[in-house]
Amino acid sequence: MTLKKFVTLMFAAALVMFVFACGKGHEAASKEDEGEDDEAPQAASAPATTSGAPAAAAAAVPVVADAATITGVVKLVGNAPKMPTIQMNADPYCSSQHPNGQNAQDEEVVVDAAGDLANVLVYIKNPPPGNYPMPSTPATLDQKGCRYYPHVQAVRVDQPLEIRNDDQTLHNVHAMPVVNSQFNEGQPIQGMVATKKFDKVEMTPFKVKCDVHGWMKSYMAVMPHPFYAVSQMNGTFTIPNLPPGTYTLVSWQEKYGPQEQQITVGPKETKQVSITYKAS
Amino acid sequence: MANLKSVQEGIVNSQIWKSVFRVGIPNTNRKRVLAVLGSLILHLHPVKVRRSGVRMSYTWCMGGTSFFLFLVETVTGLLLMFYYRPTIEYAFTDILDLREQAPFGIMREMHRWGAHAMVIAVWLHMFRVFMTGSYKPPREFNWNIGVILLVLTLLLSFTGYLLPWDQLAIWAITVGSNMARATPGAGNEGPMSGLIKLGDIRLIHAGDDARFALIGGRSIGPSTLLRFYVLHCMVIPLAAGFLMAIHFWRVRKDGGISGPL
Amino acid sequence: MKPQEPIPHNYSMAKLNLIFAVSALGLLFVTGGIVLYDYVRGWKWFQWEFIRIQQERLQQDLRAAQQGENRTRMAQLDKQIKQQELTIAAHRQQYVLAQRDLDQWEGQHYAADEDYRFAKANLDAKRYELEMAVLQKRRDRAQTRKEYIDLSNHVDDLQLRLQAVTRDRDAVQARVNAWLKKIKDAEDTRKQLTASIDLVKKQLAAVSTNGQFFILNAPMLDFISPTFKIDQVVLPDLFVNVNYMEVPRVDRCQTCHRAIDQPGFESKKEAARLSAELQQKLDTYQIPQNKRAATEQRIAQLKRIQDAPQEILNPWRTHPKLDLFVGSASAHPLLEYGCTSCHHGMDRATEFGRAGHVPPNAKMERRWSGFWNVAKRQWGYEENPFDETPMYPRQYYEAGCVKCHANQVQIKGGAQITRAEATVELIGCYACHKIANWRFTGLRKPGPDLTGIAEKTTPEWAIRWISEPHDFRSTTRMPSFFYQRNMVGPAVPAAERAQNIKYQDAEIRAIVEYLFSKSKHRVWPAPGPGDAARGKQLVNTIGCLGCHVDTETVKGATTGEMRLARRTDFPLERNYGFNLTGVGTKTNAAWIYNWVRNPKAYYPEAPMPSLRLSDQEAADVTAYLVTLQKPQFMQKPIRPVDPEAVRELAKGYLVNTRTDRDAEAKLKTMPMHEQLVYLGQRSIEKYGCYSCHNIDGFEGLKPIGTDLTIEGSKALHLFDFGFVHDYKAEDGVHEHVLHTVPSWIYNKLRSPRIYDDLRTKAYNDKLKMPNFHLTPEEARLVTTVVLGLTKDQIGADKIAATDPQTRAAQEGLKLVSQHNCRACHIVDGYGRAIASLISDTNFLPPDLTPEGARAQSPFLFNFLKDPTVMKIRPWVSVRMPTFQFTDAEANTLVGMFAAEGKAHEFDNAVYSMPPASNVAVGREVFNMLRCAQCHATTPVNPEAPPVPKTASTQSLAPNLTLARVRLRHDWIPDWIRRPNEMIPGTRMPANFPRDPATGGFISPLANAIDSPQFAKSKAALMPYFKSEADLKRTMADPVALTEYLRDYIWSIGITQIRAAAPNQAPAVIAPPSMPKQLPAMKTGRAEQGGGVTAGR
Amino acid sequence: MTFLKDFINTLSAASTSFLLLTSVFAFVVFFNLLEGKIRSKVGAIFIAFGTLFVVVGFAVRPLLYLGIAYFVILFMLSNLGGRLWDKRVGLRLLIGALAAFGLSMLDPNFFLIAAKPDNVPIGAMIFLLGIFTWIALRKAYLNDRQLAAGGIPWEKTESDEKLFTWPDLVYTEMLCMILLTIVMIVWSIALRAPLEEAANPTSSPNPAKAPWYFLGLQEMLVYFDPWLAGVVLPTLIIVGLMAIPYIDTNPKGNGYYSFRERKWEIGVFLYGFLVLWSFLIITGTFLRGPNWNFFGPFEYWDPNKLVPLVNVDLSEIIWVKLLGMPLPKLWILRESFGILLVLAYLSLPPLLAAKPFRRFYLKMGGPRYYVGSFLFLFMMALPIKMVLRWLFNLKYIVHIQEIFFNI
Repeated sequence: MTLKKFVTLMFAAALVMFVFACGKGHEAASKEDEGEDDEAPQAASAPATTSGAPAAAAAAVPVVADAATITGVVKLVGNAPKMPTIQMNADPYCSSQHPNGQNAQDEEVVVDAAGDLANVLVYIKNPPPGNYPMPSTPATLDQKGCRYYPHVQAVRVDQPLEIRNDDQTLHNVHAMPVVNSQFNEGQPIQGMVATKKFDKVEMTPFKVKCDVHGWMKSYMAVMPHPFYAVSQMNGTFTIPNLPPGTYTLVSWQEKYGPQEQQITVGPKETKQVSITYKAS
Repeated sequence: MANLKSVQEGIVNSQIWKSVFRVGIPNTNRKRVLAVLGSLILHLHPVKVRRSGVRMSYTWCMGGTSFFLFLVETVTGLLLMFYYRPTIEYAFTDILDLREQAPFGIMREMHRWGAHAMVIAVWLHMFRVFMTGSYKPPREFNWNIGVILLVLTLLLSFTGYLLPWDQLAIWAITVGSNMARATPGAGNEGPMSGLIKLGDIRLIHAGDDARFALIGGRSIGPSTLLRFYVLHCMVIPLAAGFLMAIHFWRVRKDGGISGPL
Repeated sequence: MKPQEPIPHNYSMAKLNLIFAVSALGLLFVTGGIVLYDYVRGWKWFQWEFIRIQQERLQQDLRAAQQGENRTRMAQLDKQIKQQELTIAAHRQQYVLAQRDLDQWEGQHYAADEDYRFAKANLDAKRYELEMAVLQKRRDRAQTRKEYIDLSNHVDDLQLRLQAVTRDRDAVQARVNAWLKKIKDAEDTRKQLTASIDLVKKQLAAVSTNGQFFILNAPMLDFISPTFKIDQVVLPDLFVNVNYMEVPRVDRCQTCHRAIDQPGFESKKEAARLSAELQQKLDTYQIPQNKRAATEQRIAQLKRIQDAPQEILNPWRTHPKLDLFVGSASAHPLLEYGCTSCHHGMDRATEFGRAGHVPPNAKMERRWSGFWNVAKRQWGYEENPFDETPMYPRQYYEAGCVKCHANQVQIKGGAQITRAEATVELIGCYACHKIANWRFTGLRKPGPDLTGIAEKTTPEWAIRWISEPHDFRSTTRMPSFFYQRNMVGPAVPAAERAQNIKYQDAEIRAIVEYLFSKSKHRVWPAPGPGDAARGKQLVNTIGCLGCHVDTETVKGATTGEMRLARRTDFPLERNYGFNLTGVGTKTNAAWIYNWVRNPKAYYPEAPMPSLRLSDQEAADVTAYLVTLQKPQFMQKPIRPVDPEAVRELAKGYLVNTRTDRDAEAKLKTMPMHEQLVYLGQRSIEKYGCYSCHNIDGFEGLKPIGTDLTIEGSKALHLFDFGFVHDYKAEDGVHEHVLHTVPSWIYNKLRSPRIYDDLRTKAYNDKLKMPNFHLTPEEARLVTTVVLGLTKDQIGADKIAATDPQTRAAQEGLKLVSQHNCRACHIVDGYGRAIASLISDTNFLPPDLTPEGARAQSPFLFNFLKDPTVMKIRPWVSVRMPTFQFTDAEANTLVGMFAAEGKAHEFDNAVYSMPPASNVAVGREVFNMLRCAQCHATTPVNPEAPPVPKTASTQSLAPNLTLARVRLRHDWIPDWIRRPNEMIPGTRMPANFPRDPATGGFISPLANAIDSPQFAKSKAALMPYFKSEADLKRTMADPVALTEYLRDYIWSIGITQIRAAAPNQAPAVIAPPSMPKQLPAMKTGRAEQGGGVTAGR
Repeated sequence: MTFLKDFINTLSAASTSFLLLTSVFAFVVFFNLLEGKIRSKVGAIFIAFGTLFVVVGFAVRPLLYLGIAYFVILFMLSNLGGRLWDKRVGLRLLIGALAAFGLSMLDPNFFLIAAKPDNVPIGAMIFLLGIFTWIALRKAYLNDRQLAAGGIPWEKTESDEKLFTWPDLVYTEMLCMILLTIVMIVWSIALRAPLEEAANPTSSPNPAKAPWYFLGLQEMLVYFDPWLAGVVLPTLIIVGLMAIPYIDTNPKGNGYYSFRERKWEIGVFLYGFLVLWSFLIITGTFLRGPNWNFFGPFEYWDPNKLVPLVNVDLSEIIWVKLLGMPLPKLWILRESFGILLVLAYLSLPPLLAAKPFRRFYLKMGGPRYYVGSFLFLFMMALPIKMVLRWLFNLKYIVHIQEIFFNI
């Protein structure tokens, strides 16, 4: 009976393997097993990669010696869309903060006369592995005059984020991340501060809104590394001490969405990149 | 070497040894005779046998085989009785356990194959006996006992067939026992039995006919199982054993293992 | 042995000796063979292998425990241990001294004790002597007395001495004990320090394979106490059926599946999933404080598994759903439920092949059943034709739930089976196939009522529709009866095919003829002028699209281009109503108009509720729907019916009851129309249309399909597999037919006529089950349900959902699924199909998961019966329809909500008036937290509150004056504390955020109360508190605050709403006189390509 | 190859019947043949049967081929002559048979049936019967030659020379036991005892077969009612076996193999034992599939296979077919022909005793003659009924449903 023979063989085999205490037996098992459980191979391979990462992490500590820098400016070509002035009279306090609607423009597209595009998040998608120092200061999100400051920003994983209400009205901070867990907290009291953390990487920015004031929006990304920047009013940005190498540079704008480009930086090089969005 | 020999001598001549193996190594004809006469088992045989009686090509050794298989069945059967309960909720699962985890579960295999082999052996024995015309006088009577033994062998196997209580068993027995239903005058579907009436009450019906008597019910059921179990383990073996004794006895009396007279 | 007297031998002794030698050896070997046969069992190898794996794992744990980030901890641990050792040593010296001292004292004590006891003995003897002396008046009695007294004094002395000695002895003893204790304590602390590692080491020792291990498991010795042994669970109330005998199950699966119930042997994939889940639970405070530590350890373990060098493979894996099954803490502990009670299979088997393992698909089967190739055979898999209950293949695992959970609509943790049963209900299998269990009885007919078909549509449409419903609507549930593969398929010979087509044409025409001839012809009022644009707007906003799909093409997932939609492209609930595309082609304005106004007017069981459209709205909607045309469908040519075919078929039925000649005669008397009607009636019988539709003349007939109540236990040989092995299904997917029950059912569903392929059958004997065009996914689900419908016996206490609470809930949930509430609402955690169509969460219908705890039963009851009693969120455009629930139904639903919300069905807190002080405090807090910024507090008419302008989201919060009649007294504070834990993503902000450390709530007012901006409030509050401290304490106490808030809200609430209006009876429209002649075939339809050309 | 299989499949049914009919004479005749000469009488009968088949064969095509094949075999054997009993030839035949069996095992369908654990012993039995029959006939042949040469059978030559039981007999017996034990154990290790699903009286397997040694009887059930096939005939078999020593008065051939001296006894016995008993068992085991249909050895046992049930009673044949009138209501009248036929059959012995078989009658004496011949008639009833069934689809000769009396 083939079965009996087979089992006998396996048994004997196991015995031998056992006595010599080498891992062979397991391969034997896996050989038999792959038929039985066809998802085993994937299961085996998938986490292997993830588990690989931390191992490497210890090895590669960022080299600041010959670090490079990326600087650049974000431009908007074509005529910029006219941003409407937000009607804040739903909440008298808010409207009182912006007499005859000064700096109450919608911030979806912030561009100056020269076409420099602000509030654009620029970051490296595939940074070199390594555990990078955490910024000493916490990130902040300020609610002032029923607006969020800053309008776009990125924080590091587990970097504390201080959410502050400087208004004499009720705000609620309703963060709507996809990967991280949502939260929605009321801040009825002027000057009260809530501290939050995001424990997972979420590179594409998510919305933070206030349900009380429909117009209040802010965008946030959670980065595993320090190689990101948000373009200033004059459209410029800088990503310092970046180890030399080839990276994918991603830029994200609230209205026009993400753009990617490959860049290569040599040691101590200061790379000029220009990012341009087309006004549709 | 020498002292080794002496040791052997010592053992062989010791009282214990002698008391057990009364005649030493039967290397003289006298001792050979004594060896056979002195032993209960061996003295089934005559002291001397006809040469043809020893010849395989003549006897085919089928009688002996049948007897030996009977012994095998007895031993394995006893072992099986330790594990087997003849009730319909346990019968099947007990057999399962014999297969799955009972020590020496192989007994079941030996028992079953032994049964098959025994049936065949008995047939061949009869075949041989016929071909050598050994049923002729003075052996007619022994031939008849042989025939009865053949029937008993079949019955043994038949009753044993039901005990595993699986589909194979129950349906084989159903088919087998359905014939009894048609016994003329005794089975409720047999010819003439319709005519046996008291007034207009049929005396032969499914509740009292031959089949009912055989399987202890209108259909194969718990009572059949128990009935067959008892038949299989007690009644038939004893009967067979008894007849075998006579069979062997007659063989001796009718001039030893069959041969020309 | 050489005989002295040589004698003639028959066989040469030498040869015999040789044979003897050889055979003896042979016997020896085969005897060994028996032992081996007994000893070598498949399962032993698995156990052996598992021991190895365990060791591997434990080594790994040991390493983890010893090194890594707690290396430093280990270091100081060692230091502490060392230090403890020293103290022990020190103490020991002291101890030894004390002990020596003690020994001395012991000796003295012993001596003293003895002296005393002896003396006492003498004294007693002396006393007797004295008494005798006195009694017998002996002369020396005075003397004796004296002696006696002396002696007794002596005894007293001894006693005193003894006591003294004892005292000292005890003192020393105490000292010694003290030292002992010190030592012991030190040792204990040391033990604790190394506890974790010691534990692992102990476990390692337990599974080590040392000499004794080999002795215990040696052949022939392994009956004593082997470590390899068969594990079994006896399940006294879960049975295997041995014909008419229920034998308790004895599961031996663990024998090979060693780790099934012990965590730590998951596959890497599972480990990843589990650790993620647990982490998430931790983050959202779903795990009680006392369990958190354990959970963290578990997560660490799972992480280790993911990093482990080797993957753990079956059969040594842990059960992937340990929290639900076989885990000792789970709902189905191994010792009570075993394995085969859910998975099926041969419970007592101990070998792969006999245990009833089944290949999940054709690929696996090929891998398993290589006959000669041993390596292929997977521990000796052999197809076991005698195993009546083989295991469920992987994709049907959840079928096992049904037998115990048959009287549940929703099975917690059984997402698949729940969905599967919903699918069965949606597709309406129960209509043709009787399924006699609670879940599938008492459901309405899935198809629309056809007694008024003539009012609704035209014969031409009906003919085309019946011929192939999917040409008109790709997502319809109406199956295709005609022109299927066993009629016109490739396997059918050409001549027969032509004949079949003729017959089918005839049958279709006949059915239509019958339906229209029997149909009512009421004339319904026509709609007024309507605005299609507004109609479209209405349809999109008031919620029609929750149940109806209005598109028929979707973007292919893999290939970007548009393709025809399938049911599975939309959520289950959105297939509840028919697909709106082409409704204008199908029917007419009048019908639509009256239907949308009040569906029940057409027939009371109509599934569609009334949306309370005004006549104008109805007109608009009609105007829009009428524009949904499908002209190309009506272009399809209708083949003229061959009167010969009609005659033959009709005669075929006639001769069942009369002789051939009479049949002929009868036919002669029948004009074509009558023949058609007759044939139509017979055909409807044949295809069982009446099982799904109301058809005049078929009331109370038995459903046509086979009873499926115990289909899952049907023996394999009762299924007719025909001659199919693999085939191309209607949707072009290549399917395989394995010789197993699941595969049979699956393929039957995928292509119902498949088992007719290559069969030669008479026209009327061919398979009749229509083609539902089930996708592989749907087919899989339905198969799961059917497999689950078994006749297995279950012990009473194993049957689930029998307690009244759950019953109530399930009854309600059944109604929920019947009325498709999940189209708009989330009930019990899932649903709200409509969400995909509404971008802004503020405009979604409510999530009803907490409804039972939230809303008062009387309110719910009224609202369900008549939603107009209160508009809670007037800005929401989706309308809660009027279902015209009976009181019983409404009560069931209320009960369900109450049970789901774990709330009392009734509470009359609504009448309790809070104390004024509370209200006052509440008001202040209310202001401080600026609740009024969103919530209005001015009373309004609950039936028609002012509709806010939806531009400013600020005002989109319920008016709080409605709370008191609606919300539960004890729910409000809870809600204010943790809104987005109750309803994730709600707009209501958490004003009392959780403290990440403790998980408790924090009050923002705790400190803020001192800030200048609240000076006024503080002043206002003070009078209500004994002291400022008291005030502060309260302000820091979220529970108190929220309850004050509640009391305030309570105080401003209205206390009365209108009771539900009684169900309005279906609007009766004056049924006009029936038109003389049918609109059907009669009026020369023949010209239009259809029509009966001859025989009239 | 496949062609060959199909051929065998198609022929198997016919050849079964063929063997049943002719083999009785085959033994007698082969034996004569193998001495190189045909004994007039038997040979004539034999050839008559061959020709009969050829003739019938024109109706039933397979039989024709068989008839021809039969003559061919006959011719070859007659050339082979006495050499058939040569050990080497026997061995070759055995090897050939084994090889054929082994080859057939490669066929999945054949394997499915033959490798069923319960069927293995029967497979073995086929070969055992073959071998032992050959041995028996060989020894008979040798003895007969000696007798013909005026000598005595060798058993007689040895009969007076005796051996000591110890060691010769005892030793060989022990060896037999050991070897047998080995065989049993190996067999048990190699093959698991079959165990099917738990007994379930409500669902009968298809086919439902009796224990293999009763399959002969079950096969008879096809042709006779249970009361005959299941009760009367088995009883008669036992009775017949027991009666043998009393009927057979032939003093010759007592205790030694011989054929010539006991042609009839051996011929009849072999026919009964090998053909009507063993061969029917083999048929019932290997060739009877679902619904007890007949399947060729290489055919797939398809439960859907249908065989038309067009069997008719004798009464129908005569009344309806031949006389073209309805069946009489009165069963006595209806079955009159059948009953007459049966009576005629049973009254053969006395008639034959008158003239052709007078010799036997005188030799054996009345009672013996009648008992023996009746037993023989009953034995022959089976093959006769079979042939009638094959040739005329005859169901019952006498069919009296009223009292379950059907023949």
